Amino acid sequence: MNETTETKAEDTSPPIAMIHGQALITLPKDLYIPPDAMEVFLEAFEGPLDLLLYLIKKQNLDILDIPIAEVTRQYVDYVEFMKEVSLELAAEYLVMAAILAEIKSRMLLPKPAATDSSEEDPRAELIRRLQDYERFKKAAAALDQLPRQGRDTFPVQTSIQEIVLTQPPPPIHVKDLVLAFANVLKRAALNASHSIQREPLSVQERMTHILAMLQTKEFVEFTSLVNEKEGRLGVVVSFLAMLELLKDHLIEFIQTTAFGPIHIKAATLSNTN
Amino acid sequence: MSVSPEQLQQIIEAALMVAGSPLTIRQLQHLFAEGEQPSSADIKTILVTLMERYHQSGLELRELASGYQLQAKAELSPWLSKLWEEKPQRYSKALLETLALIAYRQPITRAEIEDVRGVTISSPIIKTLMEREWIQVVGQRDVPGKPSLYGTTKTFLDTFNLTHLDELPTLAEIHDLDRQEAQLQVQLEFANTEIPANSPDEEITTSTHE
Amino acid sequence: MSVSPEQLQQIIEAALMVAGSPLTIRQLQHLFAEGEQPSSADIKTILVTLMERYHQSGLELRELASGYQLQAKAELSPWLSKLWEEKPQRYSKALLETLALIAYRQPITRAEIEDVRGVTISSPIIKTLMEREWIQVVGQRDVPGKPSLYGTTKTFLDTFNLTHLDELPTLAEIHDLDRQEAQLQVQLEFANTEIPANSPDEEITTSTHE
Repeated sequence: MNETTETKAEDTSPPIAMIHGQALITLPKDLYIPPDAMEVFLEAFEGPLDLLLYLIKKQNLDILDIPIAEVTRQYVDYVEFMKEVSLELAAEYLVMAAILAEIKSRMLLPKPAATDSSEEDPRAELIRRLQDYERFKKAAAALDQLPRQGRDTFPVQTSIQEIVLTQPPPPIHVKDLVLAFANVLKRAALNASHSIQREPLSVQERMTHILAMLQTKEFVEFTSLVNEKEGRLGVVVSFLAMLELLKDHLIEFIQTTAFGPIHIKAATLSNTN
Repeated sequence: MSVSPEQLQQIIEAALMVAGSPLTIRQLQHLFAEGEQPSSADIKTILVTLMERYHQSGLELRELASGYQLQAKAELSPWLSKLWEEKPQRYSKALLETLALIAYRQPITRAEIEDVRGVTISSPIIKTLMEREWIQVVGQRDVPGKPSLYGTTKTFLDTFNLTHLDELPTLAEIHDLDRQEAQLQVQLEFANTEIPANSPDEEITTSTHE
Repeated sequence: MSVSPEQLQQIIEAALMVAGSPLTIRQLQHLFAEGEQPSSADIKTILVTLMERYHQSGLELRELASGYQLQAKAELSPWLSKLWEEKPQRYSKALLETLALIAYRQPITRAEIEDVRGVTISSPIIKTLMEREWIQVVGQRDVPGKPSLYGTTKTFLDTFNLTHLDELPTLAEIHDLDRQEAQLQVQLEFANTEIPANSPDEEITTSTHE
């Protein structure tokens, strides 16, 4: 920065600008940028469109009426300069130089008479791109100005003394159960299930009912297990359940006297195991 | 930037709100630039004001070992805890199958369930089913080891909105449900390897009662 | 446990304070047991009451894309930011421009972004935006190579304190932001005496927009 540093030494003078955290001490004169600052300078641009916008703004030019020859000259100078100081130049900068040169040459061609529509202007596409880019450049700046969480606003987060986590039991539907049963049957040896499946559920329910009753009462009178209100079928179901339980040695029938009341009790488990 | 007394209170309150951890009086002082730091007495006064102000709210300002912290009152825990409540899990396939077998084939022993399912039942499953009061021990089978016989309970019927066990779908209905399910699965393009779409169902149907 | 109107307000306020993330009206309803859930209208009334109550304080209740959130007011950030040692991250212009393009022109491919910006996008930019969960892949454009289409997320809106995408500063409104832009430019401005600080911007902007 030595030769071009016009003012004071770096560490004493306040920086003119901070570019990506680096202080730019010297003032670039027009397009002449001190070589050391060049890299920093280049990083300040987001690409050829950004550089072009800078050149246009710098000279207070109307974007809709760019003096293409002049802008092209400056742009090419700039690019040439960057190449001279052997900065690695993104290919896009060179592409833009070519585009500018092409527009310039077309501008030099004599205009056909009676064409004033802007679409005919060789600069139209470039202007459209510049405008479009500028809109988003500004949108980006506007976005950065929005109050941002963690930078400008902070969410309230107070604490809580205790969290009582009660995990609610999962919901269950009869369909789950049915599908589970279907599933397990599919896996099981299917023919083995034939006989059991014929048993009406009500007999099994009654079996459980009777056994449950015998858990609390040692003796249950036979007749109390037959509810006449259930009708013929109910009686049959109860009776079948008892026979089934008897067959499985789960209950015993007890009749102390002939024609006396019949009692049922849970089977005394054999001690022969 | 000079700070008005009102702003001072706002800043201290907001700091306690957003910090996420207890703040000491010193830390609160350090929010302000050198030379503008309120005295610790000033801060204490503000803290007392805040404590009183929260009295009516669901918050309280507590002094803990590492500083002052705003907390939701303990009495609100039952509601607030719901914020962290985990989604209810699904019952495992093993649990559902065990329950289904007990429901359809009761009274049944553990060994018998295992026999049909082809795998052993883990104790937590039986425990869970007992805790939910869906199953009960209704007796012992008279075979060596005297295994417990399980059956379903009234709670079980209530849970499934049934009055009697025989309201449980029959195997034919199961087949229909299963087919619907299979169609649904196809629609959702879930490649369910465990439920072959049709064939095993056929076998089941032929063996159903009605 | 039946809940009094006062308690209702306390619970909702405390929930917003402890949650640490935005809460929807539905989530607030779910703090209460089935059958005791306040209507969404009730909750809205409470939220409005709370909004007004905070007006004088350093807090504000904002509606964001993913729900309601209590925040410290932005004007307090000079003090509150001292609570954390790390400085809030600054984002490069390249990242912000990419984000702006995704926000305004979504769904958009990488090539389309590069087309407007005139430069290739470095992969770390997309990666950072994805990691912040500000953008997501929303599909693929049906052209050779099937390039990913990017769009913004709810987290993006939340982070920038917006409820809907249409609250983004409209591109037409950019006029009004000239001043801010000019200030921003000052940082980059090479204080060249030949370049008056404001006028060039004015010139260009007045002629840009449709």
